[in-house]
Amino acid sequence: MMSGNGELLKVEDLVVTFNQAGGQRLRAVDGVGFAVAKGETLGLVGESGCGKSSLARAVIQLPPPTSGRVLLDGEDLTGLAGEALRRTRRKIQMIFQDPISSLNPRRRIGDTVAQPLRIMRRGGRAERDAQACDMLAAVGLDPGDAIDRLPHQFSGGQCQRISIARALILEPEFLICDEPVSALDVSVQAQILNLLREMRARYGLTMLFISHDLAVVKNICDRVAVMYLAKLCEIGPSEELYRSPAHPYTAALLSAIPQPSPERRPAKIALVPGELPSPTDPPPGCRFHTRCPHAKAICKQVEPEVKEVGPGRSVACHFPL
Amino acid sequence: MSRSIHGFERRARVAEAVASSGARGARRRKLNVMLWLPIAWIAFVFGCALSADWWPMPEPDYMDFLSQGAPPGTTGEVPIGAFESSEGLEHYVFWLGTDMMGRDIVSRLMFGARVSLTLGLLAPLIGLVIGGGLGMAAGYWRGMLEATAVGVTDTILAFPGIVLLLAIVFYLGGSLLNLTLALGFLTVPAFYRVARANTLTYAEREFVTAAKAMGASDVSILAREILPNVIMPMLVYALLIVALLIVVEGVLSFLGLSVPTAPSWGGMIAEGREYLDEHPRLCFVPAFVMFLTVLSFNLLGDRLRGLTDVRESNI
Amino acid sequence: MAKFVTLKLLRLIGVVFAVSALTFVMVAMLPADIAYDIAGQDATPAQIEAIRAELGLDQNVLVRYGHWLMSLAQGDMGRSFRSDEPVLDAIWSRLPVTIELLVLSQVFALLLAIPAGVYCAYRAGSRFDRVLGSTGFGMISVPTFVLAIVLIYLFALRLEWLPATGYEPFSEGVWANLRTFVLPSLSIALVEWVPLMRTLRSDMIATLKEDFISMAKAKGLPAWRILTRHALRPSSFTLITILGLQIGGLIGGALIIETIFALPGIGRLLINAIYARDYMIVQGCILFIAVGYVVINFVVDMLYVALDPRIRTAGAGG
Amino acid sequence: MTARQFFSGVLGGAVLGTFLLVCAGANAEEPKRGGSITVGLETDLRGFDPIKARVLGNSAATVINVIQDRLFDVDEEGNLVAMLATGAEQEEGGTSWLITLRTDVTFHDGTPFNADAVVAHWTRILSPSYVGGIFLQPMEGIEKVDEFTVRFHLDHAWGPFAGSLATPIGFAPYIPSPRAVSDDTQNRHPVGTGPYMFKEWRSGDRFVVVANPNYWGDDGPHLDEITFRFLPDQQTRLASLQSGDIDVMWMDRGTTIRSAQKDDSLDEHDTLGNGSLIIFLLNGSKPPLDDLRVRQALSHAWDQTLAMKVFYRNTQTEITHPYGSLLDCGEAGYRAHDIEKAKQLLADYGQPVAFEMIHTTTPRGREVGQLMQQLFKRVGVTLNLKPVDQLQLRQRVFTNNYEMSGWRIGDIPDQGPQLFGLFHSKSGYNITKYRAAEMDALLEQQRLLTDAEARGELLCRIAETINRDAPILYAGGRRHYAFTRQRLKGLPALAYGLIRLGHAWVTDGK
Repeated sequence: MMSGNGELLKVEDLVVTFNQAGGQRLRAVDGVGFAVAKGETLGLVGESGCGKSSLARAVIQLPPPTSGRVLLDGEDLTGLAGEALRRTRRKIQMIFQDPISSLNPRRRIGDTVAQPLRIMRRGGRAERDAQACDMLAAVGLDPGDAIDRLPHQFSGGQCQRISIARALILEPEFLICDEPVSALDVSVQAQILNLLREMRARYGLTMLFISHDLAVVKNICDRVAVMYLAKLCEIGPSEELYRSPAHPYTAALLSAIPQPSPERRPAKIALVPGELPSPTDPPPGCRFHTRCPHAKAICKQVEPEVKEVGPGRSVACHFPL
Repeated sequence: MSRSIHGFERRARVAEAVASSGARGARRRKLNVMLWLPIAWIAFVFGCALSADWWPMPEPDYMDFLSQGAPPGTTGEVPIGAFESSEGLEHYVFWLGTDMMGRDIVSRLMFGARVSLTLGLLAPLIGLVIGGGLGMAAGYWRGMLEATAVGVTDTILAFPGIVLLLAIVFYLGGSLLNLTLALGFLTVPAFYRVARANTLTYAEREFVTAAKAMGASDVSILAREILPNVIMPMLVYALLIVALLIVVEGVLSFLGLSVPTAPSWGGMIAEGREYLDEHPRLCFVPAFVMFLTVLSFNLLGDRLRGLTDVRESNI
Repeated sequence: MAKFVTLKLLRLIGVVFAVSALTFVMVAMLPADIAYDIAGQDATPAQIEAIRAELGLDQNVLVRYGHWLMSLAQGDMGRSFRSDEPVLDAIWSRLPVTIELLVLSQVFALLLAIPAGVYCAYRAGSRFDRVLGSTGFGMISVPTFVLAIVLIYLFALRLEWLPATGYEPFSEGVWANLRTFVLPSLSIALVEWVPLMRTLRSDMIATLKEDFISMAKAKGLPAWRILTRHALRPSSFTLITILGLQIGGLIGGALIIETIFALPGIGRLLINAIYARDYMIVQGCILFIAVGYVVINFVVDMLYVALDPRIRTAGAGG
Repeated sequence: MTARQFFSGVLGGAVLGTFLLVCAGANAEEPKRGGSITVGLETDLRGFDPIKARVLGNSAATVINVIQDRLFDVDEEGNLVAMLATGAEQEEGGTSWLITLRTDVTFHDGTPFNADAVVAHWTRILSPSYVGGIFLQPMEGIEKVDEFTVRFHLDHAWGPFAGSLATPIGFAPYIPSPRAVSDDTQNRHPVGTGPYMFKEWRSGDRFVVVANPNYWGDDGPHLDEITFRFLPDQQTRLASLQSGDIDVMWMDRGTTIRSAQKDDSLDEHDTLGNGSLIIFLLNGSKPPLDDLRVRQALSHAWDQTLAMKVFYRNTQTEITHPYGSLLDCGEAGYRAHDIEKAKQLLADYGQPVAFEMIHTTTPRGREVGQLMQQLFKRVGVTLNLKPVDQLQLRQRVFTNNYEMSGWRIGDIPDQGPQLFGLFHSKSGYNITKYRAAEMDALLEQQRLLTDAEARGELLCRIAETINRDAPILYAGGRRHYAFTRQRLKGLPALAYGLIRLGHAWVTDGK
């Protein structure tokens, strides 16, 4: 695992559980740890339902994780409450998947964007409006036109720009993007990704970028982490991971991406057909063994440890590729 | 009492089922008339209730013993205005006649509007504030609070409201305040459910998570994020409850349990019922006024719901 | 699923329990007690005290509630303080009246709602549909007790076709029995049919857009046959749930109709018992009403679950 | 005059066995046998065991009257008529009475009627557990003399004694089967010696009796079956009568009486009774009503003539005393409606007068309250109305927690005991809290006086004292009304408001 100076966010042994009807407990995130360096963008990839979003929300303490630590600039967020938590919240912001759902349908766009300022009690109304206008302009909207309108008068892409404006108005250090483009058309996706890249450069952002799609993550992320059934399988620098995945699951995900040049295509991995196991009752041993084409006897009994296989590169597999 | 106390919850669920129906497309042409007519009638009733004191007419409880059960248009000699202050008797036309005790029906209808409107408007307000607040809290925080609230509202709903009303009227006396409080209490479960259901849908929305991520407090989220979205359906629902409560007041008067000191429409219907055979108008005039008022509130609620629905669906 | 049902049932039992406790306390708090009823107008304070002691009314409310629960557990609902009639007998003798009123009113409502709903759906947007829609809206705004008075005025006083009030049991003949129920049931039905009609209409409109209806049309089946055979059944699910809800709400609500039409049903038994502070009868009636309400709601909930299994996994909501 | 006959009858006639048997009055038609009728009653019944049911209302009296017999009956003129007794003899200056009984009577359940049955019943009646005992205070006990003779013991010679054995509107005179009483079934399955036998009681709905084939009397039963139906609303009862669903009903609302009178298919029966359907209690222990001038002013402000018109549409008569047809006391110093006098008295009092009246939540109660409020307003008195339910009203009256309230004076054969209860300062039933030595003396005297004329005079003086001191206001007397369908015959006068169906028959019978 990567460690050292300049790391902004460090997540240690994070566990998130939910109570379900009937008294069952669902472990949505099960002992995940990683770190994100200042200025770096970490991609978090996995099938839907693997616990990515739960992980992201645990990082911003919504709700706080069941156990484990989340360190931001060395400060443990999980121990914070009340005013202290509120203060540190300013430093982490989040963008959501559904651009419509993430805007209050009954609030003017101007107020929506200025909302974080109001919550942090920064400046007067006029001042906040001015800042909101600047921010709207920064994300490529016409502030004069947008400020007094309601969300339903905007397209999905525009809504996502508004969300980004709202998230960045407090000048956070860390931005979590939870599937920010998956609800958008492909053409719009590129625009938003470009905007995010631009914003990262302008504000010097550190980002956690969540997606179920490795292709989207590739271009924007410095490093990528892959999750399967509440656990991390593999983490490593983007280039390296895409070139030679160490975990069979990563390989399987990669093989599903259509590639422009056939010679760069990694070894084709065919998943064992079968249902995705239920997170409430995960399989023993390696969680992936039910679908892994390389599964051996040991995989069914012993859970693989996270091993460092290269600089900044770790994998949890008995038989890495 | 068929569509009364227990009607709240039922109506809520029935309304939900019916809301999707409605020949709205066909009716939209009539929208304006059907919106303004009820508003006009409600405004008229309001005006009557507010100005009842200032009209040149006998007090609602003044009995002209020479004109008992007089037909509409009869002229009588009555003191105009408060009895003590007036010097003598004046000629006065009983435009809608008098009841069997010689009291002017117009005057009684106008003063009766006060009871109906006060009860009809204030009681839902209580339900709206308490039930709405509770429902929002339960829908937002869930957990034990919600479980408890569901238990309590289920109990209230399974409890025949008439028993509570009787208990209150017997125990505290049937004053306007007591009745308003009691009926307000009975509307709490209905508002609770509407508020909770609406809150549930919004509490899961990402703008709420976003607000949390910005460090907004729970109270501020409830007030600034959820309330603006929940309040419109609640207000529309409240209009339906207003209509219902005007009926409930009528039922209570009918059972002799409403406000004793003031004339009320229900009371007039009940009194008139005894003379149904001879003087049907004694019963049917107040009944018609009550019907128009209930219809107006229903229409208004229905139209407003139509309007808010349109707004939602465009998003 | 079994666990879900059990939990739900347990909660409902809790509700019934809470309602009965609440009633006991509330009725005990009412000013004056049954001793004043029993003793009549010519009693002395000493006699009233004696009656109170004899009936155990001088005991603490909680003690009395405890006694009531104990005997209830043994299947004994007590006896009326007033007439010495066993509470269960009193309720059993009134129950058929209330049930007949509820059933007949819903039958009338359905008789109105189904043809109207089907036809309005078939000719959606037509003049007939619009007129019926407005009429329905008007009728739902008529208070039931006013409607009852109007019906009495028209059919009993003016036309003299039907009795204004009273009740004839089945033993007096089916027609005699039905005659006494026509006006009371209509008073309820003429209001209750509206939501039924509207629901059926909107469901039918949706069903009529389905492919199998087009198929049937293509086969050249006559319209009435398509409507009744093919479209009605799939459209009637919501109708049934709404029907259940209406009956559930009416159980405690038939009271005013029973009062106006002098029907010896549960509602009137209850209100007379409250006026007389006949606690045992009040407790018994409320228990029945609460159980009836809860059971019908349970059935409706189960119907929903049967339709939509997702509800099963939804949290504490109800 | 009738009162005199009544009293002289009791006193003079040592043996009453030869009294005329009044049946269907002067009806020339011969009664027919068979058929059935339906009777509309106002309220459901409570039961027929005097200890358990405690109070016999008008409805229950109508029913018990055909099932159980009394020792004596009273006819329209107030004469005692022998029923289960054959004679009554006064002993020891009126402090005991010897009653001889019929020997040929059995109860419906086969139990023989004899002295044991009478003693068993009256012992229960005179025990403290019977509520109605308050008006029977001078009675000490009863003993069996032989198989068909009993002796009542009294504290002192007591005028109303014989009437107490005969009154048809209380539980005491109706003799139940001792077996049914000891089996504890009497309450819900009454057994008597009357012309009709219990068949079925469906609570809240109906009560059915059938002819007693072994009835001891000559006249009746003529009908096969009588169904009593409980129809609480008077108007709907009238509608049922007009439509032929019921054959007879009792009524007291002016409106219904007037509409029934307009219906040619109905026969009217009305009888003047005594007492007062509505009186108003003015609580003498609560200011400002403790002041004589205020009470007098209120009685002048009150307008009985108007009340007659508004409440009863003149179907009732104004009264100046509670004796109705029993006694003629003339005006008895009654304070008629006079606004000027009322204002004068209030001016004397010199303070603003405001107080509260409790009334029932029924239409009648509200009407009464509102009229009273209006009339008082016209003399400058503020009356606050407080509607309460029937029981609460009783509770507040009995616990002296009221200022003014509606009440009633029952129609009974002798008003003496009732007035004693209401106005004697030491009476447990003194709900008016009226206390006057003069009244106490008059009331005690009348109790001991058995001479009819002297007693009548004394009762009139009591009425005058009531009118002078105004502890109560009258809202009319008590005329009883019943309407029947024309097929129903054989109904005697409605003495004490009771519809007596023991001898009734229908024209479409055999």
